[in-house]
Amino acid sequence: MSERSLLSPTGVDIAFTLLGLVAVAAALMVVTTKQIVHAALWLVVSLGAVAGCYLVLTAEFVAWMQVLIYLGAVVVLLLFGMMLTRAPIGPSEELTGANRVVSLFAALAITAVLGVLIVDAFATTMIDIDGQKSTASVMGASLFRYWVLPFEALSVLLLSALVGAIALSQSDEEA
Amino acid sequence: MTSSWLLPALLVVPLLGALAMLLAGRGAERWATWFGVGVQSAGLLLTLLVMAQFSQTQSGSMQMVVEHSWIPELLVDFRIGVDGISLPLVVLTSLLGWCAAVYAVRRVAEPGRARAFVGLLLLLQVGMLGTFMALDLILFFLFFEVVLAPMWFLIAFWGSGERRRSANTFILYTVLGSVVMLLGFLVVIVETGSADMVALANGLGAQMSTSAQLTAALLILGGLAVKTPMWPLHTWLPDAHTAAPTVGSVLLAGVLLKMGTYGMVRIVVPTLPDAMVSIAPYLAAFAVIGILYGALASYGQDDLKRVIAFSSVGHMGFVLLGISTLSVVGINAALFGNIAHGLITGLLFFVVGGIKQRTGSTAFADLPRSLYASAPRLGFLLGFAAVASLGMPGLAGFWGEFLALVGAYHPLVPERLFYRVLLVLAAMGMVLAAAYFLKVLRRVGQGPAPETLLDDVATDEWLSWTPLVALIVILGVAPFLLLQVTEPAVRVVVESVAGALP
Amino acid sequence: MTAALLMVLVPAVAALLGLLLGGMSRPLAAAIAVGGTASALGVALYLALLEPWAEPLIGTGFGEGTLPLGATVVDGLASTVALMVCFVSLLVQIYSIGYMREEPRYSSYAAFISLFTAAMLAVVVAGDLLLLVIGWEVMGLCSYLLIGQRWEQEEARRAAVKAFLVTKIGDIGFIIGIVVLIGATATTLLPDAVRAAADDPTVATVASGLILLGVLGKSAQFPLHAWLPDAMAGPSPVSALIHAATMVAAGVYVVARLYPMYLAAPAILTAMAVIACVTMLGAAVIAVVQDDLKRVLAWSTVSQLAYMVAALALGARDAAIFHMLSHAFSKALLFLAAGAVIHAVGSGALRELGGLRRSMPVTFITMTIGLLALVGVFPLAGFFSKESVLVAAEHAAHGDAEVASWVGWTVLVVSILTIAVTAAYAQRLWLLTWSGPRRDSSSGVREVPAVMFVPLVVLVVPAVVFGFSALERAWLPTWIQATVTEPLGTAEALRPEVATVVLSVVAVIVGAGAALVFRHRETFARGRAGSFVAAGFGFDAVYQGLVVRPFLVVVGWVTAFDRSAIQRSVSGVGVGTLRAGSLLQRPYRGDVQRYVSSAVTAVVVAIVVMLVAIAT
Amino acid sequence: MTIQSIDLLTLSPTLVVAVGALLALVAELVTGRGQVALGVGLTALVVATPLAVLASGEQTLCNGADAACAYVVSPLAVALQLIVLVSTAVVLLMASGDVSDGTIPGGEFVFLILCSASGAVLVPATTDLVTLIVALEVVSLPTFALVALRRGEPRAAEAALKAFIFSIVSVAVSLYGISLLYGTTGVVSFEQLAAAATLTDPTPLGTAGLVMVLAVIGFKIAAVPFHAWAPDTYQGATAPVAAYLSVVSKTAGFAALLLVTWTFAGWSEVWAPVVGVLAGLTMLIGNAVALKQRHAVRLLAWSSIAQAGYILVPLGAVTSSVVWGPEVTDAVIGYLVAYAAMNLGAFAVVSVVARRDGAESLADYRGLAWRSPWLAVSLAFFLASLAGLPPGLIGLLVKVRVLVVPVDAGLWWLAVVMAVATVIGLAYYLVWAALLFARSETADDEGLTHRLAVRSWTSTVAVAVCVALTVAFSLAPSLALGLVDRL
Amino acid sequence: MHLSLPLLLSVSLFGIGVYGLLVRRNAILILMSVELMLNGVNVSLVAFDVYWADVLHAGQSMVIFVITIAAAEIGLGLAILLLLFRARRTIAIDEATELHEEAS
Repeated sequence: MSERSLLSPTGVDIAFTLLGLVAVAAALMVVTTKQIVHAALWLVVSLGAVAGCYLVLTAEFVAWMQVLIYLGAVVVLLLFGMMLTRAPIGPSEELTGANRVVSLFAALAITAVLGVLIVDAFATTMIDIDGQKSTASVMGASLFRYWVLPFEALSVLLLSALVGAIALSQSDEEA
Repeated sequence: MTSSWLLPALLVVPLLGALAMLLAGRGAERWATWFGVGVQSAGLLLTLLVMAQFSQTQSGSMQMVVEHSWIPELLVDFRIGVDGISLPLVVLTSLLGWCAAVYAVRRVAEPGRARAFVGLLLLLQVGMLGTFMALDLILFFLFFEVVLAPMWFLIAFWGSGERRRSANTFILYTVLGSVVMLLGFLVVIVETGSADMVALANGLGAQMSTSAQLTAALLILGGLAVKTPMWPLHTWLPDAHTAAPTVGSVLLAGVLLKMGTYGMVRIVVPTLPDAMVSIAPYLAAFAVIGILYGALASYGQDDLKRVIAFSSVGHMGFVLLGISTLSVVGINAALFGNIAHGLITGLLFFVVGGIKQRTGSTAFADLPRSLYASAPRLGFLLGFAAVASLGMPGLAGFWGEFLALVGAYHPLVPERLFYRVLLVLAAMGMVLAAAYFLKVLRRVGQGPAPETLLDDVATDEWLSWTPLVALIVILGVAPFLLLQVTEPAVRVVVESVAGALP
Repeated sequence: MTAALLMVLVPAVAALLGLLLGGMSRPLAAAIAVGGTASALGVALYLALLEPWAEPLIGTGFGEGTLPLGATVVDGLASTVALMVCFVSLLVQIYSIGYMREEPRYSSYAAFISLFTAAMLAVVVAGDLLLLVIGWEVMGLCSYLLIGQRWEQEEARRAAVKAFLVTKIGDIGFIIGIVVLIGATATTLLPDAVRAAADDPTVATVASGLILLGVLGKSAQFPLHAWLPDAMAGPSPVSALIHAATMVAAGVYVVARLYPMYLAAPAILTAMAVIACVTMLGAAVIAVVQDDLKRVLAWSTVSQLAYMVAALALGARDAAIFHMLSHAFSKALLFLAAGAVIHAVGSGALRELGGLRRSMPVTFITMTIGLLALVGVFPLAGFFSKESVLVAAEHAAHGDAEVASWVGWTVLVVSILTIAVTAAYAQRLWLLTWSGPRRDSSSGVREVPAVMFVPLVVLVVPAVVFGFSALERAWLPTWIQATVTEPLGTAEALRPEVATVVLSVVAVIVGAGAALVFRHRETFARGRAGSFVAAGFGFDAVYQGLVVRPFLVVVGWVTAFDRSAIQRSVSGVGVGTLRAGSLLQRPYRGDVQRYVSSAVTAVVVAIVVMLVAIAT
Repeated sequence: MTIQSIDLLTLSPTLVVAVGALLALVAELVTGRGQVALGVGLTALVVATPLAVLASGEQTLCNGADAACAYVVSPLAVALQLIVLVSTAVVLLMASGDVSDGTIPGGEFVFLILCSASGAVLVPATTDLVTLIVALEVVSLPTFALVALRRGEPRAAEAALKAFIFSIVSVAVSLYGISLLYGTTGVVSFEQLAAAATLTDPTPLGTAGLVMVLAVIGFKIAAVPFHAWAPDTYQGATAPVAAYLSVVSKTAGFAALLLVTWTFAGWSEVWAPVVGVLAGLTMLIGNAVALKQRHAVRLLAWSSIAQAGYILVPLGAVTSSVVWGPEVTDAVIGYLVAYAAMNLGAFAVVSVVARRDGAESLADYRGLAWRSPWLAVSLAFFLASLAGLPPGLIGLLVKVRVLVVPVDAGLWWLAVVMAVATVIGLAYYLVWAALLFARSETADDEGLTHRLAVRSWTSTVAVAVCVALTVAFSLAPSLALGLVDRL
Repeated sequence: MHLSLPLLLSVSLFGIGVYGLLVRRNAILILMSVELMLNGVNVSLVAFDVYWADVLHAGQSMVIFVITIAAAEIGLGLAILLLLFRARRTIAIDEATELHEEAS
């Protein structure tokens, strides 16, 4: 792959950049919208765009996992959460807290620092996309050849989260 | 063959006694104090055996050494032994412990907690004896710390006046000192790779670089100076003494202060000779300031116990001066001064405790006058102890101070003229000491004829105090009895310093 | 255990027994005290029989390895003075039995006197510098205890403390002197130390100068003399023994004992001479205007001691010792007689005395002889001893002594003047006490009991006879001249010379005459009590201002500094930590978002700092 | 395609604990009594302990020739696993009282604790960053549920929420750090990362990644910037859960720190200063704020923050002269073992007194010595050990062992800060000890004594075990200081 | 394709998540912000995995694990939030401050 500066993008670059911009815009809306339900919906858009990015990056299995679990389970859970905690439908003012300036400064600082580091480290490096296919079978093979231990550990994690959630939701009356 | 079970026995007996007191049920309240006397008497007996077996000719070398490894990771071996320097202090501790136990038989402040009181005294005894016997740096530090908790409890729960605040100042100040000392020890251990005091003393310590020696010496001296106490690190002493119960003050002044100076002679002088040679003049200067400051401050005090506390600052100033001369005469004087101060101030605090018990207070404002008439024997003992404490030749107090002056005339360090100026200033301290003690005798002992008579010295008080009075006179008239024991050991210490002299 | 040490220990043991058992009954206490002193006198006599002047008895001490203590030396000088000390102590103990009949705490009084005797004997026979220091300081302690015997009275308490502290100031010089001596000559044995010091002039000057400080304190010479007149608050027998015969003379004895060192330091000798002259004349003049019987005698003692110091300054050690012995007997006699008068009349103020000649005949006769001996009338002891001093002054004036001739001339002139003034106050004392109209207060006065006037009579004998013993064939010169530190030369007798005799007789006549002339002046009896002179030329005010007040100011500073500065710094640290604790505690108000924001910021800061650190 | 060869014996400690959790849950469902679940849990832990010791030096889940195994049990790891297992057992003993009187549902409690414990056992044996993060997550997730599982205490939810949010933020930051490290080196396994770190100098990105990885570790051991949650969470939770958080979850954090610092020993000039500064801040802030505490559990929380500072000191003192090795790890493990015994003991007594007398603030402990002398004496003994004052000998010895490392490295400021911190620390332990023995003014001594009867025997056993451990360590300190060489 | 493109995306997602975390008062929105941060991490991991063409697919496996962890956390997080809501009728973070330091 010839070294090409950032400015002469190929088709892949253009697609990725578009999807990326969509994801970032949606994310911005998530953290700034006045309406709590809109935030959830913007989250769906953002995660979808990220899934698209994975596809561009040939991480096919991960993309589907993202769509299935994040969009399917996590966001739905969040919506349920909003319903159960009787979140107001219309715009409600007091969603953003008081120390806005400090938080902005902290967020910008961490983004700026990491951004500078990344650009400085990988400004000219390219990814060789064609020739790589991380399909479900490839990922399945590597998962069960190299990553069995974390996989098993996760099963314990999920089970404990399950039991914990159930125990907590039992109201105080019954034993 | 010096039997080597004696020294561990000397530590284990009070330890078991303390545990017994901890585990004893409420029924033990009645015989707790008698049990204390029994354990301390056993300790005294063992000490006499140790003295019998101790060969005076080789008092320079460690005897009855017991040694087996305890914590290899910290280079800590349970190594204890006795030589000319530590034997007198061990004997002093056993004796004062016994006198304290006898005195406490019927005079425990809180009747309900006799078991705890005796248990703490015995734990204190273990800590004190252990400190004087330890031959391993960290072991010395551990025993040095074992003493703190019991003394804190004694002051906080059996004391008087603002006992809680004084107890806290005491323990926090001393712990800070001992932690600083620990840093010094660690520097030595890290530099030389060994924690064995005997090996460090004859040569291993001297191999350290001068800068490392200086840091270690300053840290260790800083920690020990808090305990001595050296001016200006002395502020905890008056509060601790005023608040402590009688027995607490006796052991605090009689033995705890000696750990500081003993540490200097046993650890700092032989192990860090180069540093000691450069620090000695400053130590001497602080010592003499302490002498004058202690005397002047005690003249201005309004409480009998505070007067004695500041007098201790003065006396320990002389001991420090003796050490700072780094000469055989000087260090001998320091060790003699240690023992003498222990006996005399111990007796003084006992007598003041007796006065407090009879009159209810030690503040000059409300102490009745003319004790000579209201309780003649107690008055005589107060007079005797005061005279001994102001350094009257013929009594033990004088030799520590006089020989320190002789030592200061010929210090081993080059700054000879500076030491002679200090010698004159220190001698002036003697007249100031006379001034404040005579003021005490005039205020407490003399005065218009008293209306009411106080009950005079009781039998258990006589029993507890006579050994001290006898020893003060014996050591006063025949100082060579003690000096012959310490001389060879001091000579060994001084030889290891002499190598570092320019 | 040499005989000398035995002589020291016997009274010491008697003191201990007296304290332990004396409380039971007065007779027992008296028996122990008198018995102890008597046996000490016996041992002293035994020592004298061994002719110590021919060959001195050296006793080695204990603890030879580290600190040798208890070495003793008995030579001619020591045994003579020891005899004098035991003799006078015995008489005082006997006298005190009567004198202290009504006083409380007799047993401790008698015990302390025995302890004092032991201490004095320790100084006399001290063969090593340490025993010397022990004796020297214990004497000071006994003087403090005995002056404070009647501590119910305020002035007794103040006098006792003043005595101890003033002498202690001198003793500091003494101790430093001993330290220098031991340090320089690396031995604690007195004879060797003195011989070594004599060879090195700087050490000799420094050591003798410092030791002189202690001597000035104990022998109440200017400027450390202020304590002796106040010491009269103590019982009279105490004044007789300690403040007339023994302790105050110990200073002179010590200088005599270390004499070769002093001879090697002419500067110190000159200083001694000057101090002696000032004290001699000053004290005599003050004595004339005193209004109390014992205070006159006290100032007289200060003046007479100056004679001895002057003799020492002029290189005449034998004359000084001779005068010390004769003065001991006569002044002891005078104090005991004064004690008898006070015991009988009830007060020592000269205003209340007068016309007691008929009611107290024995005291009258003995006191008159004492006064005559004090003034130095022929044939009494005072005459010969004072003459020997004047002769020494005359020789020094002709320039054949170690000091400059002008020193000799000044001493001679001042001595003559003092003889005149002494005669004046002796005459005044005699007139006011014995002659003149009988006061009403002294109506019922009767003679003191036998136990008190017998010692007076006994003391008259040496006051009269002792003078002749110094002449040609007599024993005294050979005795006191033989000391360990000096080779035994030919002991030339202490003969008076015609010129000095004439001068002194004229001075006596002039002084006594002046007193007779002014006897009817009303101030004669009362004396200018409150006046500047009577108060010792205002020296007390100076002492108070220069020493006591600054000391109290410094004490105030130190106590304030200790209570405030250091105390606050310690508790300050404690309070500071607590305040830091509450400061650090404030941010934790429970809002988890604020916690997280500080955590994230901390991470960012850490990253930036480490990036910079890695870059450099 | 070869499946990784699994040697069950080496994996057994983690498996036994996990299975034990399940069995406990089932047992409670079947018998309906919480105590049975506790029994099952305890047996699982007791069985796992010898297995852990047996597995020392083994490794499993290796794949293929280059034998890069996923689960490696070094002696260091075994020591940490032992601490986790024994401490969890003691926590279960402590909790029996709360379970029997209904404040905590028995079955779920034991299940969650054992799940977390199995994660904690797994952490020291991991060999790559991925498994490490997952294991840490397995340890901390159940604890939020445990904190919230406190009937009758509305503030428990708030406590759990605070811990939860702190955890997910720090995990997110650490994950990002891991991604950066993966990005710069292309590998995640510790061996390969270590090789990369020794070869190359620290790159800017690598530095940032490493610092961010320390975030989750900071949260687990409650070191300074990530400590704010601890006091509130401990106060909100029940005493046994707080004990579990302060000991087992902190041990897991230190296991992760040891692994990360071993891996990046080559880049020690990056993490050593950060850890050193954090140690200093943690000690000073922990001790200073603890001075002001009036609530018993909050004081213990701040005290455990301060103690974490002491344990960080040896790692903070790693320099060119003092390299990552036994001298540093023995100090950390030694202090951790002693800290576990002392801290659990203190929490055990506090849990008994809290449940029996409803004692919340320190004032309620006034005169405890008169009501129950044995509890008071053992609490005083634990406080003395935490302060490093004899008779609490082991507390002092481990502090000495920790102090040796900065002195050897010549890091004077760290040694002095620790010395000062110990003295400040002594102050508040003393205040509490004084209260225990003070004469209680309030006349209602009798009121409290009758409730004494309710005490359950298992919590006494918990206190007794802790006392026995601390005394054993005091008498034979090389049990703690030399634990790793023994395994 | 340039590696820095996905990395920039991941950094911005991460930054926005941090901002949302620190500024939003509603707990659920905070959870959402954390999801964004985790997605930022996932993008970065995938990018590096593809860049290094890692045989072990460490990056992508890790992403799968992260997604699972996120799911578990959201589940438990909501359970805690509901518990809090039941107790205090509000899930605003800055009102959940009952546990705090009393200035004594």
